[in-house]
Amino acid sequence: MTAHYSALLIVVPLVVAFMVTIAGWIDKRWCFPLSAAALLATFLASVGVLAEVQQNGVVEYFMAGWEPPVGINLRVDHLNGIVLVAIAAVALLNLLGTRPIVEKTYADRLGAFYTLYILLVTGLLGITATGDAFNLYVLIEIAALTGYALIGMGPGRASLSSLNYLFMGTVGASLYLLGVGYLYLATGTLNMVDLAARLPEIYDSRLVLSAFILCLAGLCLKMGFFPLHAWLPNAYAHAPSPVSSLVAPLVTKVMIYVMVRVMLTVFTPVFAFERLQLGGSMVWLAVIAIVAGSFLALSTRRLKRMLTFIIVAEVGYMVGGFWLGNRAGISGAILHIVNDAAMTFCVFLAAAAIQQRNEGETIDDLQGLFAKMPVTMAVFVVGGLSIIGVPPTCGFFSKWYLISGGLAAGHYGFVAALLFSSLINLVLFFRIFEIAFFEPFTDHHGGHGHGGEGVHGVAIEEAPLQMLVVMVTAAVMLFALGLYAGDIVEGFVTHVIPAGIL
Amino acid sequence: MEAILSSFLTKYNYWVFIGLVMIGLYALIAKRNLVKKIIGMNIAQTAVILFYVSIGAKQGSTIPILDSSHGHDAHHAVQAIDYINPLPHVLMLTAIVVSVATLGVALALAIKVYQQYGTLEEDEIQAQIDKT
Amino acid sequence: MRALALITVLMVGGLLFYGLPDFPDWGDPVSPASTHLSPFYIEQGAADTHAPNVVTAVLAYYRGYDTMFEAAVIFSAGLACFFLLRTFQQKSEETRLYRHIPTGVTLRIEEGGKTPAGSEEFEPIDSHWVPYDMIINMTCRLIVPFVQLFALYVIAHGHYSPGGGFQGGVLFGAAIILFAISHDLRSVFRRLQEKAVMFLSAVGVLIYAGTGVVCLVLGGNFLDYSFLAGMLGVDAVMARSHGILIIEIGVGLAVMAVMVMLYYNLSSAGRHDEGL
Amino acid sequence: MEPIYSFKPLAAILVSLIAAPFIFGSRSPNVREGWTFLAALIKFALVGSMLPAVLAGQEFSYTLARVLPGLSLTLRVDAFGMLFALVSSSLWIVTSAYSIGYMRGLDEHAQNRYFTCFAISLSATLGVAFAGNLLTLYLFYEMLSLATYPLVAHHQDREARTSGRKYLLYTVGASIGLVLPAMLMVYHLTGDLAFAPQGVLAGHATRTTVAVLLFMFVFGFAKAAVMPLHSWLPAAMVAPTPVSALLHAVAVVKVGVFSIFRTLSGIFGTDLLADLNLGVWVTAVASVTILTGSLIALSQDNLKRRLAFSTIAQLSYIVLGVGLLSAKGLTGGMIHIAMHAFGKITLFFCAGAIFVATGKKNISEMTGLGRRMPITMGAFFIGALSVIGLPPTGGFLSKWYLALGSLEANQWPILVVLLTSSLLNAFYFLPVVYKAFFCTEQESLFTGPRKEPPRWCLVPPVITAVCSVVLFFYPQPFLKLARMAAAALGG
Repeated sequence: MTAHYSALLIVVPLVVAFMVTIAGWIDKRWCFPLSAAALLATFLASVGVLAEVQQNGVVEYFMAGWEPPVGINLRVDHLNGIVLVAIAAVALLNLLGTRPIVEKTYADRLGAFYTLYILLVTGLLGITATGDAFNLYVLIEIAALTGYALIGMGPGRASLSSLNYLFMGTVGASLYLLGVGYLYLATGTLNMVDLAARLPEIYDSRLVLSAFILCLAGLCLKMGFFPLHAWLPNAYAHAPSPVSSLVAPLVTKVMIYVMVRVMLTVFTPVFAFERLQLGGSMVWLAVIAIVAGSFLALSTRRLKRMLTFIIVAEVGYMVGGFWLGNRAGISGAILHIVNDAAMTFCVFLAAAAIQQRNEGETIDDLQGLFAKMPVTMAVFVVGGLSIIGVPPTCGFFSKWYLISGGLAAGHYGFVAALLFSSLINLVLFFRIFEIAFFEPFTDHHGGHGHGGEGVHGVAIEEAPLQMLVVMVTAAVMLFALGLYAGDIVEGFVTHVIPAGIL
Repeated sequence: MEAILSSFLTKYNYWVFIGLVMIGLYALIAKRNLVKKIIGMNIAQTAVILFYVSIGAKQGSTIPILDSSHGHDAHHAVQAIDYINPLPHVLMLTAIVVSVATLGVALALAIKVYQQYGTLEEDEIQAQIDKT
Repeated sequence: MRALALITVLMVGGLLFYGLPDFPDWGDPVSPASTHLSPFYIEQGAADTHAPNVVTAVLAYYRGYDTMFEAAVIFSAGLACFFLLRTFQQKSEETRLYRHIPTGVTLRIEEGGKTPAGSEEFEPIDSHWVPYDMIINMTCRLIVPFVQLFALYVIAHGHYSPGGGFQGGVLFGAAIILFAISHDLRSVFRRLQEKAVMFLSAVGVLIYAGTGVVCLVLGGNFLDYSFLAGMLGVDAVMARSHGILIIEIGVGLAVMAVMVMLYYNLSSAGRHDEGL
Repeated sequence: MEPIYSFKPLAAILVSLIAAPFIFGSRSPNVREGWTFLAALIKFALVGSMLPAVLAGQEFSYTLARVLPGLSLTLRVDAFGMLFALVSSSLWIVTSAYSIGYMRGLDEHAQNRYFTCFAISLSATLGVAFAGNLLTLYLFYEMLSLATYPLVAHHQDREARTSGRKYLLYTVGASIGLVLPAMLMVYHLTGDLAFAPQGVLAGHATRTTVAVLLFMFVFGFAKAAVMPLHSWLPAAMVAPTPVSALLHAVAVVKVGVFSIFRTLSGIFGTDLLADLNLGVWVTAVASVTILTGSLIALSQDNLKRRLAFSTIAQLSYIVLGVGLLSAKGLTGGMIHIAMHAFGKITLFFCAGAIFVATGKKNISEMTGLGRRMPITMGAFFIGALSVIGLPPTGGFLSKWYLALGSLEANQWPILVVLLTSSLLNAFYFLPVVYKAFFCTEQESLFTGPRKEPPRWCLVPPVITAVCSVVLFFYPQPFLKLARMAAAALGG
């Protein structure tokens, strides 16, 4: 069975998704255990694949037994190996953690919710594992469609935001599809490796250049790269909490992975970095994205909205890091895909727990939350510190690589933008901590009212235990990812970067 | 001029597809009515389908369903040149399904928006949002 | 907004036109697309699968993985519509409307009024005016079985002629929708419940994915139908042919069910009353 | 000599970190303080147990995790780190005792949080002391900033919030904005961040680059309160006095100067700085801070604020020590960490004790206080002597060495700065003592019998005051450690 791990990690959730639908009509109690079992199996399979990749290098799986370019293949190397594990882990944890909210909110359509949830995860896993450019498109659409549905079920403006997301997402996917079509027109193949082999002869063709730009534009739209981010904050901020803690960490990150994959595997660095010399301008765009994202985050007082703008900035980190085109920058971008997934998950899950407890959604509603929900807030603090980039949380180490990449490339604008955004994040998060910690504040010295035991002054109203356990796990992961950053980079990321890149 | 003209004559399918993409995109962005936007989106998607199907065309070939029907008498070899490229058709079957699915979800969301705001005009929806 | 739209459109159009000079001519038989991969499919397809329709062979076999997700996409769309729109709340009982079936007269009963006796002759309706036209009604009743039959033919004959699960499924679904349009949703519900539709859609895709899993269990790669040979008692090529048929049936089921589900939810905005 | 690979440094750091959740979860004050004392004593014992080996020239090291290729989180105990660790861990015990008196005396709120953050801060301080490379140092440095933030903002009123913000903005802002890029630049240039006796930067960078990096580090470690990044320190005085005492006289600010010291000696190397003639710039910056700080201190009426500005000035002595680049100067700078710590903590303890006993914060309200609280004011006097640098207190030794260092480096202006500053110190401290003791009955604002503060508040300053005197006669092991460290740096 080990040979089939890479297929299983997609097939198992897919098959179970349909079973969950059926279970939803027979007995709703089966939906959650089935889903959890499927995602657990997926997670184990992804770890298995990663272990195999680590041992034997690239793992290939030929669907229907046909080798590419005739058939579709799954191709897992070190790059998507770690992304797969990250997706599976976040999806599983989120499923476990948000169960109390989901069962309360979607009691009447539990089967549909979990089916869509698993299909979304399947789509993301499939995007990551596939070696076929067109198959990628189909899976992008799976992930997107289920995402629109899940986001559209949120309160307030969710349906409108989701519809706008649908428009933008469809345009992005269509642009990507056009790009693939141009490539197919030019080469006659759809397999990534085969494309890479057939492209160099026709690098000078206008077809290849337009295909490149179409793919890049489509992916930038899908990942919410400034200024194509307009759909992102609304969609993620208005999404129901259990969904936003799934899509916010994963969807944009997977799209960035796709960009890295397409640039490294299909077009190869020779074309992307050397022939086009696009790097400089892309990095400057990323600088603008980072700065703009940070300012936008400062300008809002809604918690989830602020977090989504941070994602806009973080997308800038990764795109910029990748387009620096040197070893440190690309390592940083790839490392940040994983790290950002973990830390975004952490803060969004904490935000979900907070919003579930108190109805408000602006940061001013968080008064006194440290006393009310100490564990949740502790997790939120860890996530925040990681986003700020305080060692030894993982956010620091990817930032480290990104900045050294910027220094190595002599791109001081990018370095400055990263530092600037760290400082803004510091302000953003401590603004929240301050409110949650100190308000309602009293103008007294000595605090005679509290009788010395402030901690027990307010009744603790924590999130459900299940959520807490998951949140704490996520927070611990942030430290683990940080402390093992060196091993992750040496063990996986360095194998991804072609030898030609210094 | 002549070059453009000959380009048009030899590649008019592609010209049409680009035109359709542009029309669809324009509607998607400029129109303020959600259903019109959805229609624009669909036009753009259909244009992509036209593009792919055009790739598959081969002059002097027929549809890719083999003549020697029941396949058993394989003694007369199949000539690839006789049949058009099946792959784009396969891909477009997928793309058609995707566009139908997207359309379905888009309509469902539009209905939800209509239930919520009582209108499908973006300006009016925006006015309602600003009011609250 | 218009200016932005124009700029975007021109940029995209310009980009698309930029590549145009390097396009091969339309219908060029020696373009890369026609020479690299497609000859293999055309020359090998029938020999590998016993399906002279190369599109079917590629769709359901060589690129069957894509097609499986295609089915999953359509399934998600149906489910998404259900998820987004379906409302389970009971309608308020203030005013009720009934139609006298033999005459088509509509009864309006205010709050507290009594339900008409002899419910065989009355049926509950949802809006004041319900189109009810005997000619359309009967015509559609007559057409529907033929459409369904044709749909089955399209599914089954996908190996030999244009057709297959998607096309057949859509036709079958269209037949049901036609019935729903000519009558009303309630009459369809009596014949095909929402629950059944959901089951069918899930089962359809499950047949597809399950076939793949069976191949996997039997020692092959996912969706490699040739490993079904032992189970079906035929040779590898024939097994592929059968495999394609099985998954076409699955796809047909799923597409049919999803089409109906989309109609159910979109036409009644999720309330599952009479619909349009 | 190969360092001894030992778990002890990590254990010493972890002790208080492990104790933190227990302290936070304690249901009664006694249990909480029991944990605090236990952690403090174990910590001190662990540090102390490494002392003999370090005095014998050994080093301890421990590698936690390899976080980046070629770069790990490494702990390393050498003479200088030992010196700092010894000072902070020993003073934590005293401060813990004092905290109990102060916090209970004022019936403060959220004491669990207070003691927890205190414990975490101490972990971070030791982490900085034992850091084997710049990355590790940076890690603990940030940890310290974050752990002390709730302490600074302890009172949760508007003033505390503003100060807390200022504190964070200065310390974390500067470290992210200046230290982080500088550190990355060093890594980029050399591929190494380990503290080496003669630095790692030599031969890797031009003079301009070195100069820019130097200033990024000196100002980036804003905890050292080198002007103009000093104003967080007086603001942070809104914190409860034990916090000001331990953190803003010992741990936090000393971490700042320690970091500068370490970076300048371990990353740049004294030779490099001497060759490029950059030491003089450091001394210049330090001198300006010394003189300005002292002058501002003169004008402050709030006792704690006066102490804060005095601290700002005194910290720059240490920076000055490294800027002199001579063995004597380095030694002087290092032992000043210890001497100033004992002196200044005594002063803060006394200020707190006065506040607890009388509620007075301003110097103008303290006339005649010596009669009411002779022991407290006596301790204050000794502390003041030490900070001024007069015998028979430890402060004299460090100033002596600094003066010798400036002579050794042929920097006469520095000597002048030192003397002027001492004079200014005397001007702002001695009148306080004088007015407290020697005033007429009419002038005295306090009548009634002697009334010392509670015992928990009284004993700690007496102990530290006695220590200050003892250190003059018997400055070991600090002097020995400082000499060893200076010799290792080969200045």
